[in-house]
Amino acid sequence: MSAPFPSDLLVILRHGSHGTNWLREGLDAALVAAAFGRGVSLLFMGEGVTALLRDQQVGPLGQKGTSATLEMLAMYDIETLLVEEAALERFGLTAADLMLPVRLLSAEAIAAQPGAHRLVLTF
Amino acid sequence: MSAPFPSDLLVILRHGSHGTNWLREGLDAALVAAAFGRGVSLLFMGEGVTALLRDQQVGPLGQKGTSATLEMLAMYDIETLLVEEAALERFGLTAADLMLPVRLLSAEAIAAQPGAHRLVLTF
Amino acid sequence: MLLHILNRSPATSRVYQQALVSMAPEDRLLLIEDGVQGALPQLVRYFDGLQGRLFALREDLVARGLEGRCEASVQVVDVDGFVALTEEAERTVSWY
Amino acid sequence: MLLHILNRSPATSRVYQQALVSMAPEDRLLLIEDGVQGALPQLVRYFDGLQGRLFALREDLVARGLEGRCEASVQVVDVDGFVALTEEAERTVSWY
Amino acid sequence: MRYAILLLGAPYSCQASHSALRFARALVDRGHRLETVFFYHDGVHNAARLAAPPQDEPHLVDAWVALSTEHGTALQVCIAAALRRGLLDAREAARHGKQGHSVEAPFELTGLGQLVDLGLSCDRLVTFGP
Amino acid sequence: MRYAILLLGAPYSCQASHSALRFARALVDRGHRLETVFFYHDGVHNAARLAAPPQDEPHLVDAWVALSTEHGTALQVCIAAALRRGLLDAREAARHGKQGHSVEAPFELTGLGQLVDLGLSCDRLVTFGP
Repeated sequence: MSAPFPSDLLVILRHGSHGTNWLREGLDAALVAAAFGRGVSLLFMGEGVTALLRDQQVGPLGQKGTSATLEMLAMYDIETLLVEEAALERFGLTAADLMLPVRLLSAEAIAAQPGAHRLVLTF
Repeated sequence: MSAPFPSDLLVILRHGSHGTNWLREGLDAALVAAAFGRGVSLLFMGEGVTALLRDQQVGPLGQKGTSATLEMLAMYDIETLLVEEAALERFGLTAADLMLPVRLLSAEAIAAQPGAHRLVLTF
Repeated sequence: MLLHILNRSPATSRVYQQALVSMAPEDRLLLIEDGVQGALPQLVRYFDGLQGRLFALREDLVARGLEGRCEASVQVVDVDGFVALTEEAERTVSWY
Repeated sequence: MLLHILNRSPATSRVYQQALVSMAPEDRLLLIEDGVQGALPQLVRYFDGLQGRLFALREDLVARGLEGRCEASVQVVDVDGFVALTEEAERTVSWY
Repeated sequence: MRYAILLLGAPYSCQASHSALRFARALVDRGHRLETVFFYHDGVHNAARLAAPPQDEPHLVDAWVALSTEHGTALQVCIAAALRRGLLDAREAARHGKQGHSVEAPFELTGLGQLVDLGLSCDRLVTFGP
Repeated sequence: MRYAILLLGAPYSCQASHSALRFARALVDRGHRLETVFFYHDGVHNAARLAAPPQDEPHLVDAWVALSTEHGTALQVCIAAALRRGLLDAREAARHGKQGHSVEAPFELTGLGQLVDLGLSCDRLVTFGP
């Protein structure tokens, strides 16, 4: 990966599953970019941290949710999963509650992310 | 007007003009109800209090805004304009900043409103 | 007695404040959709004063992996119980 | 230097917190649409620490009757100035 | 009891349609009658006859049609909200000089006055917002 | 500079379309080139060819078409987001066995990969959300 950018694309995910379609449409953008060979980092902020909770189920009427998509991230070489640590704490959660290994970021570390990617998409 | 309801319909308006279509579509519901002879009260809460600010203009591309509609309320016999006093304060505004005469409601008075109308619509 | 229905999380939206201000002392509040996040121990404090009148929808908790994480004071109801709550209330008011 | 763009009011949405957390020390913040409410003296405190880096879009202030009500520390720009801000910034990040 | 539902959210954008359908079925199961679902604001997109969701997702437009067929529930769409959002039945399309239409029966375009009547005449009106 | 706009909000529901059009015109006036407007999430509704807004409101679909005609800006609509929301061009309508269509040129249905390419190839990508 060439300096100074750790990866091409930062996708910021700020919504949980089920309540809205933002998480799914944000993940779709990330997967497409990865499929086209771009380096992709995901940053889960605010309510977005709940997207990673274990034991999610299908929604009403069989609405499929996003857990299955999240489990495919590694297959697409999306391995940089960044999580806003303060948001996890706000929900009373820890990294052990999440379905995938993540890197917890302090506020200072988050402020450095948008400048470290060539493109930032917020969902 | 027959007891125990001061009017048939309470329309709660929680958005300002221009940013979204909620205010307009809420006002449309109020006007239609009034045109059909229903008694209508409007309650402006939260950001909705900014809908009543003086000196609003058309938006980008000539988007017409809602001031003209608000000025028609009296013609439709919609004269009960309730305003969340705490919200006005949060924006640093007073009743003198508003384009129409209103009744300021304390939190306690607001809590009594939904129960005092036969139908409550939230926009 | 009215049933107020809230579908947004107090962690992201301030609309819960509007719901609280608009509730009479006997009114009930049901958390649905993303609103069920408010049943988590860290967030339930936003609903102080609603003891015995605060409900959360089971199906939305389950879908989000939150079913086992609710504060005990929140009464969990399924969608059949949601309908029952609307039967018992004179009318409903939705906050979104 | 990046330009962050915020279109929601701090009086209704907590998304301004996400924008603030994500800003590097030299980044700028432009308030547009309902976000311009944040330029009011009562609300500008949410943006403490952005002195000299906080902007608001004139057209959206005018449409809302807020043009004469802004805190003096907020730099008011028209849409041409908005484009200029995007030219000066390496890239933009939108918060909504 | 006689129920009505007011739906303000678009399908495939927020959960409101799912929640409303789930609630609709539950109230019918409890022996109530669902008179009408009224679609307003972005809820009018629930009437989009051309919606083609992925096969592994529920087809929400079809689900409303099935509900209407099974229980005689009226599906009323606010005409003003629909027109500006591109949802026209054949009659409105002709009236506006457009080829083709995007809404068809059992969805019916109607005035907002219907919503107020519904809210005042039914025993319960439950709103699902975005 | 070469600009692209990502539009995520529906017309007649939020200001995003107005803001994006206003910004689009201003950047062209400053001598920049607007390569593409990409419509995603609820922004796909900007391509609704049947939209019939009241005559005293701006016609946003027509405004996009005018922008494209005057400045050669491509109007790209995410196909997956469009299909589930009922926005199909003639080809997709045929492929899904539907009569009629709701999207036409100069709007073009395209893959999400285009958005990523745009974002990485243009000098500036500016997003307008709801």
